[in-house]
Amino acid sequence: MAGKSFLETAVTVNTRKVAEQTFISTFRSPRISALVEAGQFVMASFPGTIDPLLPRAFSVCDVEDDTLSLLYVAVGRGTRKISELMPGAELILNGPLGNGFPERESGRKIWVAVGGSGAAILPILSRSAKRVGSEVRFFYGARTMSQLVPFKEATNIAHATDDGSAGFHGNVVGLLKQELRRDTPEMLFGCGPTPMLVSMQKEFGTKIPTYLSVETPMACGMGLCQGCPIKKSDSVDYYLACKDGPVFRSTEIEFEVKP
Amino acid sequence: MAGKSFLETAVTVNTRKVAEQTFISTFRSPRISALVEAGQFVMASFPGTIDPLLPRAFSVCDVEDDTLSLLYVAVGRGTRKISELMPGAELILNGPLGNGFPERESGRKIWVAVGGSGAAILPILSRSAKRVGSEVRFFYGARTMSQLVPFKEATNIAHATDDGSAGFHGNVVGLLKQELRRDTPEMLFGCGPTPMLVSMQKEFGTKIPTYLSVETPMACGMGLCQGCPIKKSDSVDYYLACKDGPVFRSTEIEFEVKP
Amino acid sequence: MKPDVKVKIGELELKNPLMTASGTCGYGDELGTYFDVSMLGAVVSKSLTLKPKIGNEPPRVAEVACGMLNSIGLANIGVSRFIDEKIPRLDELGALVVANIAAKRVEDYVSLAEILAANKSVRGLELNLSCPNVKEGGIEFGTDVKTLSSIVKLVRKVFPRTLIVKLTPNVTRIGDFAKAAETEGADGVTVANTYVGMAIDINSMMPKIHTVTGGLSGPAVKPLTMARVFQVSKSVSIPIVASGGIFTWQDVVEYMIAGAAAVEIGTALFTKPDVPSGLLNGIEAYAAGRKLEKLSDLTGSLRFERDNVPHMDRH
Amino acid sequence: MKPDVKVKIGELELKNPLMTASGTCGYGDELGTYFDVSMLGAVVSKSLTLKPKIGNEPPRVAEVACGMLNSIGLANIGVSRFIDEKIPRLDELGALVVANIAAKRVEDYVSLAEILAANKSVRGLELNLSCPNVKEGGIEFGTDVKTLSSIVKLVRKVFPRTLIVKLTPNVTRIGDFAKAAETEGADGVTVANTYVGMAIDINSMMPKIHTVTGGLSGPAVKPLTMARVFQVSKSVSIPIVASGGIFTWQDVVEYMIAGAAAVEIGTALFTKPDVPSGLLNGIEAYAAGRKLEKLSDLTGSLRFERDNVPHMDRH
Ligand SMILES: Cc1cc2nc3c(=O)[nH]c(=O)nc-3n(C[C@H](O)[C@H](O)[C@H](O)COP(=O)(O)OP(=O)(O)OC[C@H]3O[C@@H](n4cnc5c(N)ncnc54)[C@H](O)[C@@H]3O)c2cc1C
Ligand SMILES: Cc1cc2nc3c(=O)[nH]c(=O)nc-3n(C[C@H](O)[C@H](O)[C@H](O)COP(=O)(O)OP(=O)(O)OC[C@H]3O[C@@H](n4cnc5c(N)ncnc54)[C@H](O)[C@@H]3O)c2cc1C
Ligand SMILES: Cc1cc2nc3c(=O)[nH]c(=O)nc-3n(C[C@H](O)[C@H](O)[C@H](O)COP(=O)(O)O)c2cc1C
Ligand SMILES: Cc1cc2nc3c(=O)[nH]c(=O)nc-3n(C[C@H](O)[C@H](O)[C@H](O)COP(=O)(O)O)c2cc1C
Ligand code: FES
Ligand code: FES
Repeated sequence: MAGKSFLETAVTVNTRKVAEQTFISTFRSPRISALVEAGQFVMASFPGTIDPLLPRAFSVCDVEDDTLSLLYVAVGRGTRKISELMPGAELILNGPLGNGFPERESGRKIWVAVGGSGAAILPILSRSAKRVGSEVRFFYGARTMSQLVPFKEATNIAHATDDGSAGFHGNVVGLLKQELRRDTPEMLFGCGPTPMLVSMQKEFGTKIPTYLSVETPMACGMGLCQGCPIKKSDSVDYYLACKDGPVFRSTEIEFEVKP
Repeated sequence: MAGKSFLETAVTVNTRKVAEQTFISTFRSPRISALVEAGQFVMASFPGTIDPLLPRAFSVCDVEDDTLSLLYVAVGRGTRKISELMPGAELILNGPLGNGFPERESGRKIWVAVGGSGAAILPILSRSAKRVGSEVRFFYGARTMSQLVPFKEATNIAHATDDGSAGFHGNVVGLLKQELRRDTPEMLFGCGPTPMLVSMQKEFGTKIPTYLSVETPMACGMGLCQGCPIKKSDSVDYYLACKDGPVFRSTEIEFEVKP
Repeated sequence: MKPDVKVKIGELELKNPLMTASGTCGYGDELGTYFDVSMLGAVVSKSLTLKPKIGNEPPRVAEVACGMLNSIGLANIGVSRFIDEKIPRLDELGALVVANIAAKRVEDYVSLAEILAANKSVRGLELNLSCPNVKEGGIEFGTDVKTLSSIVKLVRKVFPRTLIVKLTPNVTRIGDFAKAAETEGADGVTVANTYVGMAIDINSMMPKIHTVTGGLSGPAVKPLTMARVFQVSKSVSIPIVASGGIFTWQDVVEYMIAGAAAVEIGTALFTKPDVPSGLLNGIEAYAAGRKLEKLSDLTGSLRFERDNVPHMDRH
Repeated sequence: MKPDVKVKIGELELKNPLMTASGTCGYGDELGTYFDVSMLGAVVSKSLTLKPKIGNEPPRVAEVACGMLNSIGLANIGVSRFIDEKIPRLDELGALVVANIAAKRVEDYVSLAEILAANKSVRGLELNLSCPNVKEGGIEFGTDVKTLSSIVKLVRKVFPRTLIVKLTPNVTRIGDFAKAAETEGADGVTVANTYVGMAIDINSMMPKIHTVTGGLSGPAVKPLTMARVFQVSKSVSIPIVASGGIFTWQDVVEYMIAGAAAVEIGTALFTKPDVPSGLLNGIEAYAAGRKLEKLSDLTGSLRFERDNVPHMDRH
């Protein structure tokens, strides 16, 4: 169950380009920072304009004191605009929203696969794992090396690139399959593009307790609009990705793959 | 007849706050700067957004080398947004548009009344008067002193404020009336809020050759939309403020005053 | 002095003209996280159906210029669970509840109205007629004056409290529909539901909404709904609830001047769920600045000349 | 390889699908300042009437969210001056001319069509039916199927070249109107004119447009017109010209996928009068990227399932 959320006028601290088209922006946002957990997200909107109109969903990438950061790929009107915010500029954040990854206990062995902008969850997961003392390994995939964000604080990251320019030559699921021949985690987390999640569900879903952070179009992010259905696996019904997710146990959901 | 116009991506050089809510922004805009005459205007729009959607009309305030400046009162979405442009930011300018004030010849005695954002034409008129050697006096009205822009280059400015905080106590038409008891110009120019123009037309229109720069809502500024009618005085027909104006001989037009 | 901001629709008195729009505030309780929903004139529920409905396949929402398209397909928990689970919660929060209902058969509208009439916490009913009529081959109930009349007449018989008919804007002359609702005894009309719209992803060449077309809402529709509120205000004398693109307090004032007695806030909640409290401050300050004793004096106060409006008679 | 971007409407071949929209480009010649108008598929004139018209009192235009309202009142120089002064100028510029006509009486549409038929430079005619019909008490011609049919039938008799009927979107089922135009021999339909809208200045409490309501155009209407283009494409087989909120080349592609053969650019010209040349580059690159031989293969290429569309039969 999601807890308390706030609507907060966050103030831009800085923005860094961290990879091709990819940015990390930090915002002063004391109330949300104080509560957010790994896998939860915020809805970000711009004060004083209606272009773009709807808020955008972003997983919280990291938290430090009263600031939080977002990692995003500047692909559309919203993300490009965030990347241009000057220090001091305001952004409206609604959060923390949704349910994060399951509680991690000391000593638990967790593997985390991320791809593309899904890498956003890497720093916050790494930080919380250190705190609770669980043992985490990251598997991080991208199309090519220039799209990989170099995370300095986090350790234990294995890379995969489609073109073989860094790390494993192939996608992150291929890399995971290779590693699983040697070892098995207690839990597997996934965050990235839907095809990657579909493939993780198919390959590992029934074998390892797997938790996936799903992405759907979202208009509100907080259960108001019913715009973000995700099929339940056990009945003809939907979850709401924003309220019941975005993290689901892989066995709970079905991806409706378009032909 | 309006001459050649250009659509030019101008680059912000700087923005200065010059009075209460009032700004002067300078843009590098070589093609328009090279051609613009006093009383002509540009239509300004923002690249990459549809908020606001339509271009905004601004009289050119001054020209120097390949730059031009605009003076504006930041009242709405468009003007506020211009006031926030950082040096280097782009603004799309369409111009020069419309017909400026009549040619000034050496030695001609011209009085110019401006009010509010109509003060925009003061620097460019002052500069061109110096060039052709005509003798110009300015009468500059505002509600209160803090709204008066201090123009350093231009000389010969008499002020009027509604509250008497600077110069003549009363409006600019009152000041003109007082001065007209002592002297008479060959031509009278007016640029400012419509009520001021209406009053100038009534008081001086038939006595002195008077030219008024009118303001109407404009969607295009270049004769495409027929959105900017201004009543002809001698027939049941309209001029277009953007193409046939914005400067009209006062006897040519009728103001349709709302009850 | 603070102006009186109360509004009456039928027998129902709202403490102010601000309501939430159906389908944009869940069942009203979710908003409690962001502000005290008892400050609202009313909370309007998601459209309720007799049985729970799972709704349409995704994608259900898409952004467009100054607006959004949706095709939720009436996903809702059904009228029983609403009464059992949500009403007690809304009572607890101090919200004034208006239930919005939808159906594919005339009989179902009546059954829903009966069920909700029995619950005293339901202070008003709003009929959503923008639903495909199964008997008439899928034409919306709200696009046929006769069907609208017959539903309103039947529901009116079984629901004794405030009855509001929500009109679809996708018709040639909305005034005729408002008039029909008034004639059959509705206490008010909501103007208007969403507009049929569509958007395509040019990369996949597929519609951005699973059902191909969806309903357009947001600031883009405000001028359209403004004209309809004005037109309806010339057709009926029952109160009008305006719904379409309200984001700022100025929008509320504009709708009231055009003829609205109250307003519903929809899409704006998605960006700023606490927007209603800010709007109330804004309209109170505006009314105070104008020295209005009653905010309701704004309703229909447009200064215009009848002769200027083309074919005014048709409105 | 560059794709073939030619488009045919009736006998008329356009070099590409980009046209200007009536009333947003003066008489076409003004645009010559900004780009070579001979690059356009066609230039569509301001609506011409038999006698010159001075148009409505100001204010005639107002900005709204992602759009504008206008009520120009058909201000134009009249058909004679158009032929005498503008046609020669447009010929000189190498523009392909489509004349748009409007009238308040059926007979006047016919007279206008006859006059323009006599001038070979007028390659096509577009009928603007969004005008008040004086005989029918001011109801728009375009909101009554029978009136539309009779005008198209009469004009068809006297105008032998390409005849396009511009539909008003302010009707419940636009497909019926398109079908009627096709039946009476129109070569194409333009979808759609502006939407009835309204805005109020809350300080003066007066409408922002002198005629109270005005026509909404711009990006705000794009999703609405997109749905209508799609609906009309399911009703007729003559070419559809899309008009509504086209600002980018993506918008052109989107309309073509929805079912349009050609498009008209309107409000966008006010901000960027040279926008058509940029759009042409964009759509050519898109078509090349998709390895399309003919751009026209895009028309109606939407990937959708009929069953997903609610009451598809009604379209
Ligand atoms: C729970 C959740 C967490 C997310 N976390 C991140 C993150 O940490 N970093 C990041 O870069 N992106 C993240 N996304 C995706 C992000 O919301 C979209 O990439 C972003 O909305 C694109 O915005 P835009 O304005 O740049 O693109 P635009 O193309 O302008 O967006 C237009 C519309 O499409 C929708 N949309 C477009 N792409 C997506 C997408 N992939 N998923 C959902 N909606 C989309 C948007 O909601 C918007 O309404 C997340 C999405 C969800 C649902
Ligand atoms: C020929 C001409 C020259 C002008 N020169 C200047 C100048 O040098 N400095 C300056 O500050 N202003 C000038 N104006 C007025 C200027 O165009 C408006 O003040 C400006 O558009 C307000 O823009 P906004 O976005 O801040 O206000 P908004 O209120 O957001 O504007 C909304 C809409 O209203 C219209 N509008 C609002 N106020 C006016 C107005 N007073 N006149 C015309 N349209 C209006 C705009 O065109 C816009 O479409 C001029 C107007 C014209 C016609
Ligand atoms: C996501 C969404 C769901 C909606 N669901 C309903 C509904 O169930 N019943 C209804 O009568 N209206 C529904 N509407 C329409 C709204 O109540 C409102 O009338 C419309 O969105 C216009 O207002 P707005 O522009 O403020 O959103 C819905 C609108 C949206 C955006
Ligand atoms: C200022 C203005 C004037 C217009 N005048 C006419 C007209 O005279 N005849 C006509 O058929 N359509 C007229 N239209 C409608 C446009 O041709 C076009 O169909 C409509 O604006 C939608 O396209 P857009 O959103 O690209 O502007 C006018 C539109 C505007 C904005
Ligand atoms: S995004 Fe609105 S309910 Fe999930
Ligand atoms: S502003 Fe468009 S014609 Fe003058």
